[in-house]
Amino acid sequence: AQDQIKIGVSIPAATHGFMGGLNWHAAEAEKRLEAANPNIDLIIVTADGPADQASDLEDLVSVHGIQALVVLPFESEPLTEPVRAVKDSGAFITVVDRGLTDPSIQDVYVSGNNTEMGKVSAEYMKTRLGEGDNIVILRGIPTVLDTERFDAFMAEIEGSGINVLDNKFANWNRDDGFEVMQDFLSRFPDIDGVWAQDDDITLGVVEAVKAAGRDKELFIVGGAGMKEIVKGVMDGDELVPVDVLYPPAQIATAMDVTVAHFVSNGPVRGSYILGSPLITQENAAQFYFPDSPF
Amino acid sequence: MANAAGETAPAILAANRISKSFGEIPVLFSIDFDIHPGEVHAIIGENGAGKSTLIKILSGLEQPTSGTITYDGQTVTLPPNGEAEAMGIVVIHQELLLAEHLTVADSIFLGRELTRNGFLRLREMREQAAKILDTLHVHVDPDARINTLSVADKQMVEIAKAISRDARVLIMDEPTAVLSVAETETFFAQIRRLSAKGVAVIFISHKLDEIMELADRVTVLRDGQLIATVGNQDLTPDSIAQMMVGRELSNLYPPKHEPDVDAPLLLSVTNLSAPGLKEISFELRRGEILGFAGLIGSGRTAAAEAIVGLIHRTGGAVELRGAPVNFTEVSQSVAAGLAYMTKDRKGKGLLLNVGLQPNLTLLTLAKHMRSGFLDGKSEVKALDRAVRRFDIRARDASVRVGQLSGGNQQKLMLGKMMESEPEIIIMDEPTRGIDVGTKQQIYHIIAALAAEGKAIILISSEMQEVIGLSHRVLVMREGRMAGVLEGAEIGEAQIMRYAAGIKQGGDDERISA
Amino acid sequence: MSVSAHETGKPGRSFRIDLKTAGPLVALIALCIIGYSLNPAFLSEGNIANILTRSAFIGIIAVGATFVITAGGIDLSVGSMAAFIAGVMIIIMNSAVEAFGVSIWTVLLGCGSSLILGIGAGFINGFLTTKGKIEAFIVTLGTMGIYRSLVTYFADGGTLSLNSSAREIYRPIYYDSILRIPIPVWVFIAVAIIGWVLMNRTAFGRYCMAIGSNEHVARYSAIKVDRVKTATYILQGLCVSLATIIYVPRLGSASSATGVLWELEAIAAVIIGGTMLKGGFGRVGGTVIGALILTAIGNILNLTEIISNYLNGAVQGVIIIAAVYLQRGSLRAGKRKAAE
Amino acid sequence: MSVSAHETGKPGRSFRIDLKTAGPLVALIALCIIGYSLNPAFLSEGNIANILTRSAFIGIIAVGATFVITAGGIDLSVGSMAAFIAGVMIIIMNSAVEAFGVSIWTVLLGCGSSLILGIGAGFINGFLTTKGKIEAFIVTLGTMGIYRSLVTYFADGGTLSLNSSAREIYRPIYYDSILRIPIPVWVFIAVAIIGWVLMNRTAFGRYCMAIGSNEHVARYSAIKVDRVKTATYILQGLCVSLATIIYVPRLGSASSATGVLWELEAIAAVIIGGTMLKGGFGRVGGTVIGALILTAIGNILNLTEIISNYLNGAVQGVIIIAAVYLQRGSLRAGKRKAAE
Ligand SMILES: Nc1ncnc2c1ncn2[C@@H]1O[C@H](COP(=O)(O)OP(=O)(O)OP(=O)(O)O)[C@@H](O)[C@H]1O
Ligand SMILES: Nc1ncnc2c1ncn2[C@@H]1O[C@H](COP(=O)(O)OP(=O)(O)OP(=O)(O)O)[C@@H](O)[C@H]1O
Ligand SMILES: [Mg+2]
Ligand SMILES: [Mg+2]
Repeated sequence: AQDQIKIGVSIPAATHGFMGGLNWHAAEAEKRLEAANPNIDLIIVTADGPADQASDLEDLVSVHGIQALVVLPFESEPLTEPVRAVKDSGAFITVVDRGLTDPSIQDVYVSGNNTEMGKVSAEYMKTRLGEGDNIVILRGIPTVLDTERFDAFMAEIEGSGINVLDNKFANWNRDDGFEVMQDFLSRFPDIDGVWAQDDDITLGVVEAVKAAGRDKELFIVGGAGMKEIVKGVMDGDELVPVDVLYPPAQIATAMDVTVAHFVSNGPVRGSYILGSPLITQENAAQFYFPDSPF
Repeated sequence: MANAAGETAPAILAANRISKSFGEIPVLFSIDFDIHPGEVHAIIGENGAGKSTLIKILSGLEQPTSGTITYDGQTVTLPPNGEAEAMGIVVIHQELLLAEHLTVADSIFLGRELTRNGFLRLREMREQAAKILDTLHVHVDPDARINTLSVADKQMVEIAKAISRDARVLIMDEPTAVLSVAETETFFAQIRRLSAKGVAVIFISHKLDEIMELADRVTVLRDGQLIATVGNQDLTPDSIAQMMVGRELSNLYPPKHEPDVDAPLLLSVTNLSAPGLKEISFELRRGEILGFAGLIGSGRTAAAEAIVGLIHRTGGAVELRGAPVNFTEVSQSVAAGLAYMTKDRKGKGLLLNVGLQPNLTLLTLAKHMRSGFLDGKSEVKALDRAVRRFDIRARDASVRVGQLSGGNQQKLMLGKMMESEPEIIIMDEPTRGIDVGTKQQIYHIIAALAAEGKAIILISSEMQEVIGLSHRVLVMREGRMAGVLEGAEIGEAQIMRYAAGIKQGGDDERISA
Repeated sequence: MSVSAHETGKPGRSFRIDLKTAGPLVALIALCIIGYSLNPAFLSEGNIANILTRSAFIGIIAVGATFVITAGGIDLSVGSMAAFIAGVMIIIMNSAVEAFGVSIWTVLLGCGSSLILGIGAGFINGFLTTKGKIEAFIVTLGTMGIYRSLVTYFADGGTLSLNSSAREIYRPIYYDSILRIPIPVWVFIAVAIIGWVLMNRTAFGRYCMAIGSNEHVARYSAIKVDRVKTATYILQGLCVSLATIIYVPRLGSASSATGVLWELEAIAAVIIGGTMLKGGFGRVGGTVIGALILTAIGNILNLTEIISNYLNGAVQGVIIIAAVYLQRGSLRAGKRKAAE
Repeated sequence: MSVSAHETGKPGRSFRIDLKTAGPLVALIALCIIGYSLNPAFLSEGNIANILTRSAFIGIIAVGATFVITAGGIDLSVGSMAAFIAGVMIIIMNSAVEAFGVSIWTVLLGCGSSLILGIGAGFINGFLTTKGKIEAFIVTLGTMGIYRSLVTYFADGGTLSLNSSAREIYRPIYYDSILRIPIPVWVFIAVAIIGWVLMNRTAFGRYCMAIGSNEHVARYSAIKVDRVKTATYILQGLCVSLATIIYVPRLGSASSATGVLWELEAIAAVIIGGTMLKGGFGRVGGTVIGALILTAIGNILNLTEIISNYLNGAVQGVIIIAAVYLQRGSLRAGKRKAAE
């Protein structure tokens, strides 16, 4: 094993559902890829914040001497320089989900599409609602990707006559989703639709709406593709009729591509944008992973 | 009392050849001690002689290094942490041991609350507490929090706590150090009542007249050695003092040098009012010692604290060397040459968990700076000076101040205040817990300071001390001035009459000089 | 001058108790007025029920924290502990469903294991603090990390969800009401009353105050200091487990995001309520109001649009500081009045 | 019998200082051995430089926290304060670049404003605590929310990034070395030495200890208690601002995620180092080692794959508790030795 190829995988820690799913897919991919390629060693490290992640990157280089890096940056700007430093050590760089400020650093880019996600959600809203209907929005944590989703959604909804009553941060958290939705319900007597943006939030919203007995008057659009929600969509749930994919499995794709760079013949370069299709009752089955924790 | 039966009745509690060392440092050497039911047995000795250590061993708080304890004729190992109280051994410690946030009633019943079905019988505890306080003539609210009480009141609460417990042996370590004559009297009455009921009382005090008055037997310790145990009838204050100190004590009080009549006025206070204090007026000249007498809670401390800016003044004026001042922080008064030494050495005077040196120099660190940094050598020198001047005794250089004997803490505090070289000195109970030998030294120091031209306010509950040192005595009562005594008027009877409110100071007796 | 026993009887004292909690109460009332003026829906029955129910979690935990803090300790692990207990409860109930099918016993089993876990976790904190002689801050910072990680591990980084049929049986514990008052609120009321009685009417409460005020004094008063301190952590664990029991049916799940920062909220509730962080002095009544204040602030921010979402935290911070300032102010005024 | 001054002099004292820091040092050495055995690269020059550089942030902040805690206070706002200062620094530098172009002055302007902000923020905490008489926990919990929210607001929910040409000039402050030691480490060393001198060789340090161990005694000893306490918060602010000055060139940006939980880490470093949370006793040397221990733990977890990532927090928790236990143990042994 003297020509062991070490590939570092740096991702945020599993602090909420989506990241939990992403962590799970990463761990699964590691097992699968290491079993299939004995000369490949994947090293997954998780970070609690941008600074922490920068430290992880340093460690991957200084103690593990990685030849390639798969990184899902906590935040784009702060991690651009640290990733560049890894690049400068000669490593092959795959960036996942959140693009760096300087795209020339990356060899491969694998990503969901936040803008598209916001847009697709808004498009669905428009199919169900019209002039004078009211919606509320529960956002994630104030970060760039949340802002991208939100801005795209608002741009798409613009001019449709649908009123956005208010938006609040629910921190990609079920409990916050529950509480914020409760408060929306006490505040607004007429709500026709809810954009929850993330499936963890969606679960909280669903409970709040059911508890208030208002599940017949509105519907909820979530996001990401959590298995419980996808299952509901598949079963024809009326409260959450659709979901918008933002696949946590993208990390596995990125790892596949990176390993392929070393084990396949041809060089691997370029962008893999996974898109954010609308999950409906018809196509739900293909997005359902019952074994995933997410 | 015990004297009749005591000699023959078996000892209830006895120490047999007890020795004690802290680490390598021996503190007690093979001490024999016993106490009979109904007897009052006093322990006396210089500061650091080992009195407190002995009673800690007799109550289980410390274990002896060698030797045995007999209780009721049985050799026992006393349980630690005050659990001996369940066996009937109750202690009042030299250092006040009350939890500051509890109420008076809670403190009195701490550790043996009255309960019914697991719930506290609050009313009953409060009523009992009030009753006990009443028998001691203590005027504190059972619901008051300890941290709002004055030191003397805290001491009375400790006493109330101790006498309310079902004691067979009651051990008291300098309970009267901050009490004035009247409080001491009511307290002694309770002690006599208890010992008449057969309670054995062990009593430590540096006030020899109290010993003469109360004790049946006296044990004298010196440097951790047992010097003698003698019956009351064989004692005179002089002989006790000699046994304690190991030398003859003459002239406890130095001769008074009256200040010059035209000595400049240093401090003048007019109609000073503050919480607990109403319209105090007096003047203080260079070279003068002004005594403050009164019962506990009469506002002497409040007066001092209002002058130096520790409590907020609500009215009146203070002039220092002719210029009006209104201090709001101690640093200002210290800078102006006016220093106040608190009587609450544990709560306000000393940092118990650090060593001697940082405590000594805390008030005057500026003196020990060299180009902005602390000069350790200069601090060491200061400690050296203070140790010599005030005869501070610690067995080990590294002890924390909390481990010093009570009297030595007091001396350290004196040294700390004197470090600031004040021109006007307010001393609150300066000899609290100090042995006679050192007391004599301190009295001479005070007199010498006055002779040097400093002005001194001496707040003391020890009437003899006030009488023996002061040029004038201001007597307070219930926050007001009851009267001012001068020259030949200064005497116990006069002071008591003012302090107890039998006589009111008329306008003609207002301070004139 | 002299205080007779009768003068110091009931009326005087209960007056002072009122004064003590008056501070936080004033702050709460001020908040309610602000809330109502921003949005009248604030005082609707539904919203009040929401606030009360939500504050139940933090409130119950904070009642436990009042004891820990009064006795001079601190417990940073409560939020993680809640997540951990919730996770294990769910795992146990799910396996029980698989093995024996669903019945009311499933839920009882879950609740039982929650109580055992809570008591055990509290004991561990207490034991390490007292016998290990490690600072409570470090011990509970450590266990905080341990519990949070364990729940992430059990959930495989994701979410542990309660079997849906078990949830059906369990659900009413959060969502149902008795006499129009939601069950979590009843539990909160019960915990608060028991806590108040424990603190003010039993020797245990006195011991906590004595230990927090001066450990030496407590020790010299023959109080078993280590045992009482451990008991406060166990009580805290018990409170966390009760809070978890009513939390789980709400969303039927636990993940690594469960209970994040609850420790800060609980401690804040305790201190807003007038208990001192250094110990020695605890007010359960104040803690309850502190928890309500915190929940009300969050609720008010959701009920209005005038503040940029980004500034929620700032507003929250300002209100917390102001509320405590107000409380100190009114307390000082109260004291002055009492002195007159 | 009576204490001679010489016995209490220098040698005894410096001996005691060695013993005091020995505890944390033992824990650190144990960690290093574990790290090396897991992966020899742990002791490579590059890795050691990384650990030292990283620990500089928390370490510098923790030195400030040592003073606050020694004087009996607490500051929860440091992490948010760092984010806030970083954000404002970046805004100021970016506008300066727009207005005047890039030069070394841009960076100096940024650093200057960082210092002013740090001092100001510290002053606010100190003022509210002393003059407002609000518990430090509440004040700094409040300002923590306020700063965090302000930086989110300034960044519009996203990230504030330093102009890239300004960054080019600023970058060396984090990445360059002098005499093979990275600049942040030099700053850390300087702060640690100054902190140690302040604590142990100036009146200020003495006053902090006095206030933390008994505020009454301090007041009666002519110490300006409020002023000294405020000064500790200002010092803390200054340390945060220094840490931020070396942090900004590292990532060149600030967002709401900057500095999250640094307060816990800083306090943990202080307490691991042997300072008491209740105040009265501070060890700057210990704090430095505490910060190194925390960083080393994080680094070691990255060295090996034997532990599931999900369990990182648990391992961290166990090591922290064990480290402090070890320290207490060796300290106790040390004391016994000294007593003999
Ligand atoms: N815990 C301790 N550790 C070390 N030394 C101690 C400790 N407790 C007491 N000592 C020392 O033992 C000696 C005797 O102290 P003790 O308190 O018994 O004196 P004392 O006779 O009560 O004096 P005083 O009249 O001043 O109260 C003193 O030198 C004191 O420093
Ligand atoms: N009514 C009051 N309100 C507020 N503080 C008071 C009041 N009465 C007394 N105090 C405070 O109590 C403390 C001590 O009280 P005081 O001055 O009455 O004691 P004293 O006359 O020296 O007698 P002793 O100290 O022997 O009890 C002082 O700090 C004083 O400020
Ligand atoms: Mg691997
Ligand atoms: Mg003594």
